[in-house]
Amino acid sequence: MVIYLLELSLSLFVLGAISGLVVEYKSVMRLSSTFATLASLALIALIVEAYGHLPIKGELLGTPIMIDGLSLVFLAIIGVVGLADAIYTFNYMDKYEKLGKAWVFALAYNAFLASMVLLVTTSHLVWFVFWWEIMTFSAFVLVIWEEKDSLWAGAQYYITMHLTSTLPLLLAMAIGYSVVGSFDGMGFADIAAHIGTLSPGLVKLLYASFLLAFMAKSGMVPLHFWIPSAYASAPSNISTLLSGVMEKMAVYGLVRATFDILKPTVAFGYLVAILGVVTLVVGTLYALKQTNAKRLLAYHSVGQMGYIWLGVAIGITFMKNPDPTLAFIGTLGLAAGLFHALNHALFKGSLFLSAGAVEYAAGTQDLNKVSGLYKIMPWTGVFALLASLGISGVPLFNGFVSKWMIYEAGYYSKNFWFVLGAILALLISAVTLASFIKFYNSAFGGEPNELTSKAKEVPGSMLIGQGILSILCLVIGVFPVVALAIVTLPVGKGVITAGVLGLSFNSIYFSPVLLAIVLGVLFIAFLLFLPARAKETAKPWDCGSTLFPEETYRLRASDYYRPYEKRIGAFYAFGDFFGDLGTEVINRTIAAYVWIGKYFVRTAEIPRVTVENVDDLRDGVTLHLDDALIMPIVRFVKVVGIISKTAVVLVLIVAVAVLAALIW
Amino acid sequence: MNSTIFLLSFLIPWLLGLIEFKLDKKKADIVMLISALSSLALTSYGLVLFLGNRGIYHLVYIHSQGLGEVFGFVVDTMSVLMAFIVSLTALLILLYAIDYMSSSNKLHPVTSGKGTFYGWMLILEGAVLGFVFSSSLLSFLVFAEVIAIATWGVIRYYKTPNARHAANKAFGFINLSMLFGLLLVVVFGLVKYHDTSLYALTQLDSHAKLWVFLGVMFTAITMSSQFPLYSWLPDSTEAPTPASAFTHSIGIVEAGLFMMVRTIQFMDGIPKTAYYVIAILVVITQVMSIFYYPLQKDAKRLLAYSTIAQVGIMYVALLGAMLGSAGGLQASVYQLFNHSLVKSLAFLVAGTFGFSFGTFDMKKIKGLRWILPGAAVGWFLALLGLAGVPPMGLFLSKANVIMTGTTTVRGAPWIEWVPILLVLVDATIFFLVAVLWLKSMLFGEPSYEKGKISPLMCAVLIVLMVVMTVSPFLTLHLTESIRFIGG
Amino acid sequence: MMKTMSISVLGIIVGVVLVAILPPFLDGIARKVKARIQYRVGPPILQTYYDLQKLFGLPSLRPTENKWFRVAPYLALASAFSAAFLLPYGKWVPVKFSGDIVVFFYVLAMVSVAIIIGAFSTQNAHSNIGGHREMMMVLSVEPILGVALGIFAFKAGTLSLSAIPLKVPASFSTVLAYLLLIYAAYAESGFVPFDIAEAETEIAGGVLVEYSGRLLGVLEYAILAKRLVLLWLLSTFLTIPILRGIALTGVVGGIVVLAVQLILVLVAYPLIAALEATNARYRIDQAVALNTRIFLLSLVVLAVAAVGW
Amino acid sequence: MVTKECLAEFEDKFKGEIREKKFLTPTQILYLVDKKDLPDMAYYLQYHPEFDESYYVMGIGSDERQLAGKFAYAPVINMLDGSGKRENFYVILKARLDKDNPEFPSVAQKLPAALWAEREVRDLLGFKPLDHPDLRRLITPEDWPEGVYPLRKDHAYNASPAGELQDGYKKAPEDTSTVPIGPYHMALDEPAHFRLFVKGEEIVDVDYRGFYSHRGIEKIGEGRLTYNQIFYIAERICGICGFQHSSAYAMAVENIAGVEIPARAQYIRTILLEIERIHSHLLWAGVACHLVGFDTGFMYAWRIREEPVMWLAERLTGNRKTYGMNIVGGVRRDFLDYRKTEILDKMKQLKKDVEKLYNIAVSSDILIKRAKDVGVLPYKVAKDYGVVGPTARASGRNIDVRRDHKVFAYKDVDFDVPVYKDGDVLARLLVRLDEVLQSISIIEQAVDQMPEGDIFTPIGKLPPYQEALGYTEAHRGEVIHYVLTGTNNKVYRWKVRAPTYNNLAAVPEMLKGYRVADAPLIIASIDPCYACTERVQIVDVKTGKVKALNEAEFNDLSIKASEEL
Repeated sequence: MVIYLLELSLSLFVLGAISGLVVEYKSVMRLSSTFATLASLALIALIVEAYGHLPIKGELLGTPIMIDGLSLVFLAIIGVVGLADAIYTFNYMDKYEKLGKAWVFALAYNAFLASMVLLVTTSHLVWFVFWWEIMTFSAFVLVIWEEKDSLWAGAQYYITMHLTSTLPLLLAMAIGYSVVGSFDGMGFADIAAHIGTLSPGLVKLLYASFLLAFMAKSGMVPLHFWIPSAYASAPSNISTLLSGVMEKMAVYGLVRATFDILKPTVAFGYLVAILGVVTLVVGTLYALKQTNAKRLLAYHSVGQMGYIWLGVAIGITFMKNPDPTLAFIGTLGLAAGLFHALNHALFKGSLFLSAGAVEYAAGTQDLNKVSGLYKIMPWTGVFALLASLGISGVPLFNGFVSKWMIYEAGYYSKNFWFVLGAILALLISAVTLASFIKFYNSAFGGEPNELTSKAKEVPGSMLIGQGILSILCLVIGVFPVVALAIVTLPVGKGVITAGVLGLSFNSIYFSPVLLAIVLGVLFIAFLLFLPARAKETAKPWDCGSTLFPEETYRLRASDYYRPYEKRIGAFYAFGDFFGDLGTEVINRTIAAYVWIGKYFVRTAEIPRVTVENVDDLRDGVTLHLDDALIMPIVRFVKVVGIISKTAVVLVLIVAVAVLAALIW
Repeated sequence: MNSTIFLLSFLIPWLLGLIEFKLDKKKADIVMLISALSSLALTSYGLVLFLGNRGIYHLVYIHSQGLGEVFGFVVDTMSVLMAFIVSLTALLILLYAIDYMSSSNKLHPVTSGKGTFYGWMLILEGAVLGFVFSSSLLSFLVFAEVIAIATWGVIRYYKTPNARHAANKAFGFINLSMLFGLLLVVVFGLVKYHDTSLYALTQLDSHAKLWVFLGVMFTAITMSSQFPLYSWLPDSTEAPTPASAFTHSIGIVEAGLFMMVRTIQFMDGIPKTAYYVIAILVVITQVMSIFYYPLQKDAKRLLAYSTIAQVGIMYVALLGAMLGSAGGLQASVYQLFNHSLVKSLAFLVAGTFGFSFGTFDMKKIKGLRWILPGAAVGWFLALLGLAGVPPMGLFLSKANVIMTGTTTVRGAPWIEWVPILLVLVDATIFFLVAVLWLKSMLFGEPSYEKGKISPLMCAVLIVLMVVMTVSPFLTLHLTESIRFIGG
Repeated sequence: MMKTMSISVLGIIVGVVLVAILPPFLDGIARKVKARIQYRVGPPILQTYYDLQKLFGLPSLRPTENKWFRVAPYLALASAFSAAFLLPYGKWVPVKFSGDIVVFFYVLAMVSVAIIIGAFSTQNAHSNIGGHREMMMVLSVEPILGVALGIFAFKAGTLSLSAIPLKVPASFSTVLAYLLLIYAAYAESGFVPFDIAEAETEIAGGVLVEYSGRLLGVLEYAILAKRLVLLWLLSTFLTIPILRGIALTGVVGGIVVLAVQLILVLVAYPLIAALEATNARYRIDQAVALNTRIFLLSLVVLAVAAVGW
Repeated sequence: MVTKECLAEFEDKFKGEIREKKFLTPTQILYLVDKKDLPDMAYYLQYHPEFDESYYVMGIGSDERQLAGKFAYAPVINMLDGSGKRENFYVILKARLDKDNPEFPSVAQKLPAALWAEREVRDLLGFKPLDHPDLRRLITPEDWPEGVYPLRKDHAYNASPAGELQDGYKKAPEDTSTVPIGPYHMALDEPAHFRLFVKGEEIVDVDYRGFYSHRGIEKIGEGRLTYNQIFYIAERICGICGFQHSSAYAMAVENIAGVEIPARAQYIRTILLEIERIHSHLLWAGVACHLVGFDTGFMYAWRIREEPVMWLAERLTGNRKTYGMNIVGGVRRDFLDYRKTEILDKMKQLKKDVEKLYNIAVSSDILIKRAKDVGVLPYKVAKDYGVVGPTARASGRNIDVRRDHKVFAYKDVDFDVPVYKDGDVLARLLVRLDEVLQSISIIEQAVDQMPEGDIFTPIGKLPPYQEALGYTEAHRGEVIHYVLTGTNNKVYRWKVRAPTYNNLAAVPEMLKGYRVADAPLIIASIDPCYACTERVQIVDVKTGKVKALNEAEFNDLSIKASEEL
């Protein structure tokens, strides 16, 4: 039944993919997103169906399939975000009608989703890598969609992925193959069974390969540089999938590889934790500076992935610890990490959709230029607010619960470095809050300006897309059991107990419902007891000045938190230094190449005198090594031939004679 | 196993090909179609028959006391599949050529002489088909010579000075390599053993094995345009694009590798020295092509260097085979199949640039997706496919090469890892170059008026795209049955 | 494992009464103390009640249609009360779900969040500047709080609000953790020199500038309540370790503890007022710099705690 | 004399342009010059290498059409010798302007100090400063009609024309937010409007608009009041430095009359001036504390201002403020002898209190942090803008009218002029606190040395059409009054230049680069007194009505106020 649902879902994706045959732009978009919606619904049905019958093994298109708890967590992410995103896409892509190529979208979009479904359900390393690459590839096609800024961003993304994700995975695959020796034996379990025969060096290489590949995909510092421009320039529904879903595949990979192929070791756990903490700090602090809505969200994606990695790292470090308390901390950390992955998919997905809605309505992503959208786009505003509160980790929203679990796991580990990690996570949570206050208020606060007063609320389908995710943020925040039921599957039951009223682990108990009730009752009581009689409208107080330019009477996005940013300026300088270093290394490499390349090209024939870049070299005639050896002889023969044709005949006769003599 | 089918499959093109020299225009098209179609029909029928009746069949047609096995067939998975792909690719390329070799071609308008082109092409096809079934070094030599001549014929087809020079160079290089390689080996074999059959290779003593192997290798790598005699291939892009497509995807270049595979397949226990010689040459080739990729602005020349590298990857796989891993053979052949389809697509798409815009200069082409959408998609898939991006088959075959490579070098000195890692590096560099070219060529303000290609050409491209995407999954398991035969 | 939560009716009553009545009273005391320090007679002790009464009786102006503007004060007040309900009053905790201190601080931080969002909802640079200053204060105080919690996690092995004072051992690092907590609470409360977000003479009241009438009353009340809640937390943390023996024994013990808590608060507030009176306001960058320095110092304390002192 | 050489040099340099030279007093030289070289002359004098503390004091515009058939524009330069070797003096460069087309080359293009003065003469008299860099409206309100010039003699004092509202504000620079400070703001004691263009909290640029409380004082004084009646208004120009204004006015008239007032009167004026200075500085210190949230300092400063200082003023004059002591030729009331000890006691007490205040203020290191390196006004800018008083002295300008021009009894007492080089708010704070201590010492000396004798020299009729300057060093800097007598003991032109007028123009320069949080403190650091600055016209901004008090109304109001007391 479950496999059947998987097949159903995939066939729907295939139908969506080939709906491009319809040709007419809008119909294609409608059709393909409808199929994607249905397919996502099938996925959700699959989760319901599979729940309680895990693990499920089977075969699909000749590839082995295994759905276990871990797969289910990520299937849930794909299903829910995919559903919302597909509904949103229904109208959103109208924005790009001028570009045509609807069939490409249908193909790539559905392939993207389908590849991720297969990625988390396959139990075979080669197929894992195969789907991984399909995912990367279709994402690339979707990222470069608007064909302007996105081209460079997409190229950067794709090249980075190839270097830092594809290559290591191929290497990992090769090492895996070298222990099992057959294509069919590349199942995760098989490799795990044989891993003992590898030399320690190769095992380390295997860890490193997996780590690098997943770092790149989830944008861990220092491999995060591609994220902001890629997410910002992709269409927003795609950014949602990239940030909400694709990044999570790296988490899936990390957990899968660490627990099911390799062994979770303490050293590896520390490494992952350090990466996580560095990333959450760097990503979020850079996000604080952004004034472009989608770049801001993109940097937050980097930061939030740091949280997830920190959680997973706690799992890797402690889960196999003989001390049951610490083992429990590990379990908690892993569950928290996965939980946060799910939550991040929800709120970041919603936020990207909201940013897309703002762009759709106001035509810009620049937060400095928009204001007062609460008046024009009330629903988008509400959804953006819910998601912002979610990502900021405000109680009663989903982000709080998972972040809190990460803090708890960190604090209770009683390990200085993990406690420090928890402290930094706590600090960064405040930074996130600051950043989203800026995001929400600069777009939706204040009064509409010239640009935004002309805008209109976005179509219903887009609102539904945003709504699904945002409301889930609130629902999970109040009833975490909804999500915990799934995210605790991979770590085993009984460690974290979640009920309708709340969740508990160890001796800790937290009931968001009760908090919601207390807060709600108080809020309503105050509202009723002291109703605001705010009838009289007035203009904001401008100290009574005349002819005051009201448009500029507010903080713009770039004005927020400047003193704080200045205070931590050294941090940014440090980060920028590494950015410059990277650029410098690339430039030097190219320069070195050009230097070598000069010897492969007849530069003298290039009309320009100086050769500064590769492009200059292309105008010259390529030199060949063998030409250099043989051409003199050929020329000699030619010259001789011109002088006397008979000479050639003579040479040939001599050659034949020599040969004949040799043979005899 | 009735091998007459295969015999016919190469004799018909030869025969009709000779007739073609006298024909032109429509008539030439029809004869060509008959020939290519019948060839494909025969090889497909043969393939179907073979799949129902697998095995390794050795048929000897001509055998003489003094010369041993002069002409015979080895019918096995490899040759049958190869024959099928050769005739399929040939048909598609020739179909494409019908419209390409016409007066509407902007770069090389062709008004007459189509028959000559078809003639050379059919002879080339026939020769390759004959080559893949060959069972002796002697017939390898003979077919290779025919291939070389036909290649010469197609390269110089436009008869420009450059084309002539390129054709002479190709012919000269190949014959040079044969003079010091295959020919020497054959002569040596005939003189010493009176037999050049592949089956006889196992019986050589190790000293002789080394020299025979090196001899065959020298010719093979020259045919495959590996270091040291490689430059004839980039130059040969002066040929009409369909001819280039054939040469690069399944023609002489692959024939060289095929011969190598056969030799290794039959020659049991190859001395390690040979391994090192070939490893060094392959490494040099890879490094070289890494340097050459970024320097190209001519679409076809870029593809030519890619061919050199891709075939190099096949040789890397063979390195594993030389150390005794059947996986290496499989990976090599699998890579060959996948590469042939992707490369023909790439060349045919590049052909449309010349056809529509009259240039192969990639710097001049911008906004392709607006002016030639079909070609844009094809070029996108082809370049990324060559770089090893799934779902295009080269991803799987490259992965295969690397995976099988590691099994043999695991525990070996690090130096043996070098060729395998170079495969990765090479793929990466090509990927970089490809992505950057795609970025500049496909998008932005168009640099030309809207281009036009004929429906037939477009259909061929689409068919190729589909076949190229589907075939790797079909051939994956078929190639797994390739094994060592000798010993 | 699963501990259910409990709701103590008595606790709710005590809590409501204290939080409802005490903040303006304490403010009155503070004003009086400040006035005495400044050679003034000062207003009557009950002046803050009168102020609030007057504000509650006045209608509010509405400078924007944004709903947040009107919702924010109530949400701030509700959050402050909710946080108050998580604290123990004597032996009674109004709403207890093993009271995690992280949750407590987050709920309390919602007061600031609500105020900030309210401040940003209007087109007024003064109010906006106030909002972003408040946020920067939260940003720089949060890590100090985080470190204090880290030390408690090390030394007491728990982060439960009610368990920390019972389990925390007397050691070098815990003393410092207490100091950090006190500092963080003081800064978080926005007393001088940290009244940067309101800074009347600079940005005309900052976050409060657009509020008037009843909404302003609610907002000021929320701010006062938040101060009380933080102070109550500190007084709890000081009282219970001292009275560990009787803290949880019977009604009498509970009442004694409650009384001590109350007395501590009553003593502490005038001290704070004196501190306020003798300080000037920091500029936001100076406050952030100071907090950063303290955070870095506190990391050393954390290391000390990790070592085991 | 060295000064003469200097003058000779000047006359030599501008030989062709100088029409006439007149010594109004031995230290006030008036040149009647051609307008062509006004900027060069002013520039030459201000940046005179030997008189290196010289500065542009004010620009007097007057409607002398009834007198000479022309308008007159007269920049005044205070020639100060920083080294103390030469005698200091004032130079008035009077240029006559065409009555139909009152153009003149702008001095402001060379001296920023003249920026406001020339905007003022443009607004009020309709002069046309050519090449002025920023000719926006300064004084007349936003809805004042173009082409109506209130200070011309043909404009009736009670005429109130209506006009269109027009935007004369600077455009906000790109990518900035605008933060208003004022007209009504906690940090301002009087209406004034600063528009801060900020990035984040950092001030990028500033626009100032003031003159919201014009009272038309000069217009009222001119031609309708007798010279003794003007005292009532002169003292009311400012609530803080009223006595300074009345003394400066008295001095101007006394200079015209050519009388030397009795020594005892000079001593009484000196003591009262210093008491006024002390109370002003204490008031300022309190405000500064308040602005940085240090209310204890605020309360303390104001308490000691009240108890020894204001109490003493009331004892000596009968009023806490607005003493009503001055009269042309001397003072009205004498100090009774027994007050002497009282004054000395209070001064002793005050000294103690001030030291305590100083400790309180400095003990709050936050206050110091807030004031240090904030609102820095470099020496050069201070000189360019002709900044005066403590603001100038905090920027290293060694200027003080009391010492430099030896007015009243200051020539007989010893005192230091505190000068700080930092130019920040802290320096201004320290200058003022130092000055309080100096004032105490001056008062003590003056009380000790006070001679016996008359307190009043009667003056009869004033000669018509004579002019002179009167000046004192007020708490905020040099107060200067220019009087041109008319007929019948009336005043033809009375020009008042309060210190804030010069200082305020430099405030935008101080604000740039600092934060919004610093703005109130920086603005306050010059101890701005908008009322003194804005004495020209009564305008109700809200309704757009303009009105000036007539003599009867004014008298009525005065009487009413006295009755209430």
